[in-house]
Amino acid sequence: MCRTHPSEPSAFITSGDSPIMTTRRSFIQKSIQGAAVATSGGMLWSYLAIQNARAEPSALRPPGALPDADFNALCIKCGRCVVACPYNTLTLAALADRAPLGTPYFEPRQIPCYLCHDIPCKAACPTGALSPTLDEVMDSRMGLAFIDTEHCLSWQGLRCEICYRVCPLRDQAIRVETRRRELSKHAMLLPMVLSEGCTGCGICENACPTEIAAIKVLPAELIQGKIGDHFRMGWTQAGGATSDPEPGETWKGQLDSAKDQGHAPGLDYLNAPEY
Amino acid sequence: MNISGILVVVPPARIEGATRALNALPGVEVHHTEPTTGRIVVVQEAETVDQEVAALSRIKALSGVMLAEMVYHVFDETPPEWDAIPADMAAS
Amino acid sequence: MNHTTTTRLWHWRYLILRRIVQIGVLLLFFGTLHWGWSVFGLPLLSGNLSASEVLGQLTLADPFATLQILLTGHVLQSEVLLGAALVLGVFLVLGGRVWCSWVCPVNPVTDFAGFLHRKTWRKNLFGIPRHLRYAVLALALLLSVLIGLPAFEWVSPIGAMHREIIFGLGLGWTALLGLFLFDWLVVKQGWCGHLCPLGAFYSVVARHTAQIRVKFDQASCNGCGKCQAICPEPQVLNLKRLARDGQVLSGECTNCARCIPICPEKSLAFGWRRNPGPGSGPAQQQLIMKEDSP
Amino acid sequence: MELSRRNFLKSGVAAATAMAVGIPISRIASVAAAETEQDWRWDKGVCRFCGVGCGIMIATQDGKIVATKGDPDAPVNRGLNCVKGYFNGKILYGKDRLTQPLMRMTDGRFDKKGKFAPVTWDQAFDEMAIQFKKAYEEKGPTGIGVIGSGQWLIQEGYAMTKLMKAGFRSNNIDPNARNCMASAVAAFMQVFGIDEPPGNYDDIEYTDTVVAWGANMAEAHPVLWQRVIDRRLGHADMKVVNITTLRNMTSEGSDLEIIIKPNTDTALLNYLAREIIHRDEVNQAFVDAHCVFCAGPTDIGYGMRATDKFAFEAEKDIQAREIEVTLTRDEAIGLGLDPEQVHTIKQANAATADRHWLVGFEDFKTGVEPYTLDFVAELAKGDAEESLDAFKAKLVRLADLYADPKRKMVSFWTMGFNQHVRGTWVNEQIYSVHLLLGKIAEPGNSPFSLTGQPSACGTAREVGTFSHRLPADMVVNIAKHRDITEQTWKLPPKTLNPKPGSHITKIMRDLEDGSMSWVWVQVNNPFQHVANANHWLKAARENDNFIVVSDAYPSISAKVADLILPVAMIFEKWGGYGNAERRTQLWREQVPPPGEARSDLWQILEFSKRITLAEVWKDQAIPGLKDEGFEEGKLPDVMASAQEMGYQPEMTLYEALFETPENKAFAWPDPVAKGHDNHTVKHLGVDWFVEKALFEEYAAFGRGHHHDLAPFDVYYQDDVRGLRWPVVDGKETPWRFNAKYDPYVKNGEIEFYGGAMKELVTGNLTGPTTEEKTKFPGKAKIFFRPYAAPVESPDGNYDLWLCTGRLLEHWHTGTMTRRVPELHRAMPAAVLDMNEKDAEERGLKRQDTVWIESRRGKIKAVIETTGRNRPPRGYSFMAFFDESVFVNKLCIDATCPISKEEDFKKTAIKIYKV
Repeated sequence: MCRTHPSEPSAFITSGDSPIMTTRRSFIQKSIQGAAVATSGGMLWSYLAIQNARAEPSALRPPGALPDADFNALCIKCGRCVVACPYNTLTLAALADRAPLGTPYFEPRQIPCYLCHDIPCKAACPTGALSPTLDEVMDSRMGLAFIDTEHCLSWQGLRCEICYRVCPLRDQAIRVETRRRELSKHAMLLPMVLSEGCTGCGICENACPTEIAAIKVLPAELIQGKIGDHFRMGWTQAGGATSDPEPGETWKGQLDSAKDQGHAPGLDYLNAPEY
Repeated sequence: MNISGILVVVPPARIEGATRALNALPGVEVHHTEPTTGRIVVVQEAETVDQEVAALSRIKALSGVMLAEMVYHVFDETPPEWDAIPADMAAS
Repeated sequence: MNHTTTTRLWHWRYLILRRIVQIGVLLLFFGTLHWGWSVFGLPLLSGNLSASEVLGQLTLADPFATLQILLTGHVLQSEVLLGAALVLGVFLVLGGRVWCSWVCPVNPVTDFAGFLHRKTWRKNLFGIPRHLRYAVLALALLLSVLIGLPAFEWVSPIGAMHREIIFGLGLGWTALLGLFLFDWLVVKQGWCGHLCPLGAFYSVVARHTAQIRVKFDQASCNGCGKCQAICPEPQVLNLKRLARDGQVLSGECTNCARCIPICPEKSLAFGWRRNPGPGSGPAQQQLIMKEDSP
Repeated sequence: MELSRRNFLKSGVAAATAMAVGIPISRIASVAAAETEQDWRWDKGVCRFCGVGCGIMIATQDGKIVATKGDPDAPVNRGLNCVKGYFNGKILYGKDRLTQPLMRMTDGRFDKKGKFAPVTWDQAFDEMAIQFKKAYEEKGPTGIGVIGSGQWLIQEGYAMTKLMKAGFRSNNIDPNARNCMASAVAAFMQVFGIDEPPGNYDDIEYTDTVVAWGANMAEAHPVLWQRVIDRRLGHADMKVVNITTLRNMTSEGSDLEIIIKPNTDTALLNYLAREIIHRDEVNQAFVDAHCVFCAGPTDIGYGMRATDKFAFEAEKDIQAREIEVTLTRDEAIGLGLDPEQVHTIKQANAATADRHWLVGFEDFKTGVEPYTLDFVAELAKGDAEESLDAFKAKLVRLADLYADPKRKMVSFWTMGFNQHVRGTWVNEQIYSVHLLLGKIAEPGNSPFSLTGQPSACGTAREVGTFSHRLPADMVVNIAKHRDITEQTWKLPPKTLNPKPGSHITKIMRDLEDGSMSWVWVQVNNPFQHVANANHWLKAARENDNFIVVSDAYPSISAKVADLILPVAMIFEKWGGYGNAERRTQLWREQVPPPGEARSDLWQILEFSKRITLAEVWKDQAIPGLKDEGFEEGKLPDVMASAQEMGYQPEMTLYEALFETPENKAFAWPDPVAKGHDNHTVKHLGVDWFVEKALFEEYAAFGRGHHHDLAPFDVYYQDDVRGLRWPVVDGKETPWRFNAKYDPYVKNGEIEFYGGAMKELVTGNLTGPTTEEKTKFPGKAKIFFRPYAAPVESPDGNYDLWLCTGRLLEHWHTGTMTRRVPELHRAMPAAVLDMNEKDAEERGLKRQDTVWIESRRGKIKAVIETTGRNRPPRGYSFMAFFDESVFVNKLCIDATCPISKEEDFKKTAIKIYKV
């Protein structure tokens, strides 16, 4: 370090041979210390980065964004997608925003994605974090809309269904189901989201007239359930029964290990002395 | 004319079917349903007290009904004047 | 010293030029985004220093960020690879850390912190070795492989700062304030001189290739030490090696040219690199690594 | 009131039950909530928007509306609302609400070319009176005009009608309802001799079939549509048919969607009539007992001006069709003419389009004979991508539904029928179909015209705010009607002007040709909604005239005005509406109007104080007046007979017409107010209840004459949620013309007792053959009307149809709903819905901004190919709510020559990229 005062010419560095590693012992000591610093520093660093990457799983990405892990790795945070968006939908996340620092995201209640047919944000992405193979914008899956039926006007019986009418993929992403209201001679027209068609553009969330939107868009994995692979709905999938998968890996693995060890499952319990 | 308020309780999952079944009964109107608890408020009209009791048993006999209790009751003496209006319209 | 404006300007010529370049680059980005600057209808410079596009045609990319992404195991489009190679090529020739003193937007901030440190504080709270940045660099690359994220890009205050400037203010300035306070009150040149893996990256890659270098005229040097006092990387001005090589060869020199106008004897000046004789290389490298540690 | 009382009782039982077991329901909830909302005052009201007439409850606190809810006891909506209705409370509180009179001024004086500046009410009325007298002195009663509204409150429409017709002796008063359901009105009058539908909304619950003809009910009548869907869900045999020119939201809930070409509805209805006859499904007993057959002239023009003096160059080719038309091949076939020959027809009956005469059943049969399945299917198929066979099958299916004697039928229609160059015809044809089958005037069998506006029936029609009408279905050109009105209004004989005045389109044309130079606009935004506005905007701003606009918000009409008067909105005044099923609903003033805004009624009355009888009841020139007992072109001086009746020349119209001793007998304050204010009374500085007095005065016209209203106070009873007129002996009339439900039926079970036009000469399809008139009291007319091509169709240059209309989120020209941020966000801008392939063909994609150009101008807008409406090839749709797009100015100002209603559905346009 600059231990000298510039006004003292005598302190001018004249030699590069300052002996640091004077002894072997000190060398080992230094190495271990260095390694410790590197490890703890590295762990802290990784923690910060990973934490940041996972901090806001609710952030909506531009159309064509790869799955989170790949997107986070590939996004170079250059903001060119943000510049390319003609509707000012996208923002680069600043600190404490809803998305990892520096990555593009959008909040549909502010400005939704209007699904430009030429996908200019995707075209601007230099790294392929926004998939270059997305050709048709209606195939993008930015998120999935879901309806808070307790606060949706239509679900209370009012004639609203604005989400349905503004949806660019009406009947593919949102449909309306009619049901009798029973309380009077009026039917209810209930909007329902179809996950297969929903792009997550958020035009519905933007248009929802309630004080806080009763239809919201979030990344699909946060809200979408899944029926177990072991069951097929016989009335919806032709030949579903024959396409059942092999028994689960866990079960198979258990069988195998039991054979290996001459040890059948449940023996521990069966042989235990207590009743 | 007897008008009674009846509380009906069904399993929440069956509330829709029960509502439909109740509405299908003559003189019975569902006024309120509470999907989370399965409680249904029903208003029933009957000419005589006997009919009223019989009607309550009919509700109790509906599939899925766990409880049907008369909570409130009024006797409405005013005779219907508006014969011109079909009876089912009056329920509108 | 002559106090006419011209001479004063002449004295600060490199500083002024650097600031013009630094601000100009930012301005090009900012103007393209906010004021729609374009040439023949093509956006002038869109994006930011991580990756950008010139006139809607030529992609440029940060080679260090690109390297990290590659290490996460992801394949990149050739466009961005070419862009990174182009940028790298330019800095390899100009002198790697030219990036730091002539382009990097953090530089004016740390320069200012260094200036304040010189004027007010002068004491470091603790010492850290200058070669720690190579460890940070190694770690950045290693972590990119391990966690599958471009490790430095995810915490970089440099990226945060120019995004903030170009795309609007968020909370990014807090990181910058941290850097500023660290450099001013804790360790002089703490970020750029000791920790920044991007600077370290350029130091390493361009140390043999940089063609523009500070030349040293031993004959006129009176050993006053002013150059070392002003230099943000004073170890590169090791008089013994200067005498031997006749130029600053260390990759850590940022070509900031602060030393040139301050030299009362005009012993320092920019010039083309002259490769030292065989045999001097290893020695020099060793020296750098042993340089000036507490 | 038994019905309502019983329902009320039941709700009470339900509430008590719920309360006993701790369930919150609407009524209980309001009691429970009263803890926190104890300072809220709830009172009943009516939704401000469409003709469905949903009841709402309004909560106020400290002079502000704090909440609204659908009225759970309102039979129309049972607590529900559409999303517009949900925001009723917010329409009052837009940021740019007008709160003081604004006049165009330069240097402190009125100047037509000046800029708007605030003025006092006195300044405003003074200038208005100066300008009125200038126009009136110079041009007489025909030189002034009023454009009113189907959104006028009953009392407002009544007061203005009285001021115009009795005071100013001018018939130039016409509501925007002219462009909403005038065709329905004309047909009601011609077919039944009385206005408004025989049925009501309850028909939905009794019918097996609902056919929507040119009615996008799902969007335009949202809550009513819920009842249609509910019936469909609950009644397995229920069928819903959507007959439309494009796929719309109503198609979603329909079993059968029939996409037709514009104007071919006339052919389709003749096909149905022909099928009914050929299948021998005519209800002969019904027809013999209750119907006669009629025909009228077919050379009636298109309601355009006979001169092209004012036409833009591009308009002239279409304009020429007003004089002479070469029939299309299809028109020739439809008229039973040889299609191989060229038929060039002078439009000789343009001025007498409503003429008609009796014909025989055989004539009728001959008339519909050319409308075979093959002919009509080929002519009417609207979707080029549908196969002819599939379309034919749909038509047969439709005929099956109508002709099935066991099936009950409700036909609903709205603007697809009414805004139509043959709007009256097509309305008459649907009645013909129902009458042939006897499917009318009983529960579940009903041809029903859905009105667009909240008080189209209650104000525009019943009050008679049209240029040819007087209250209670009377008209100005029948001496007996004028006599009755003059007696009721206590006017000297011959005060009323027997010559019908200018309808709304004609008022615009009068402004352009300079024959009218003073116009007062109330409760609507005509300069945005009427067709071909480029002409009228220029006329309003550049001609020497004075335009007053009473408005709550700065609309386009306000912008072109010379004087803007700020108005109180719906819940800021006492008033009433009458909805499409003849249900009158009144409400109290809930909150005070902001700033200096005042009710339209106050404005009418205040202005009437500035005109004296001597200025109006003198000799008046009426160009073209020709009527028995009148000197040609002249109204007589009636001042002398007036003085005999006790009037003085210096009396103001206010004193003579409004502050009558009878009216002053209605004292304010009145117990019915229950603590509610009345700013109209307050600012007039009187002690009589203006709204109640005018309501009762008006009601006197209808009582005993098929249009009875209940006493004013009855509508304010807690257990009343509107009553369907005629209300006779305290009973509503759910179905007209049917002895079971209608006390006015005196002869037999069914009697079409309407009295208008029930005496006609006889002839055949080509014209009358006798001079002798036949009376047919109590009968309805079955008209034969041929297919007529639209006046303008796409050609090589203007190659696309444009239809304009409404959508759910916004009300008409959006002056109110666009002030609600939530609705604005939901639907910020009107887009042009078009077919994707049409867009592709023009090198366009959705969201492209394009120029849309017609012969009458061009506008810029965004196109949408995946919107809520999916037009077939060659067709496009745009909503007219959006002032920044201003689409209606592209539309042709052709009208139905009988009803004078403009046709917004058939304009030829071209589009190209900006």
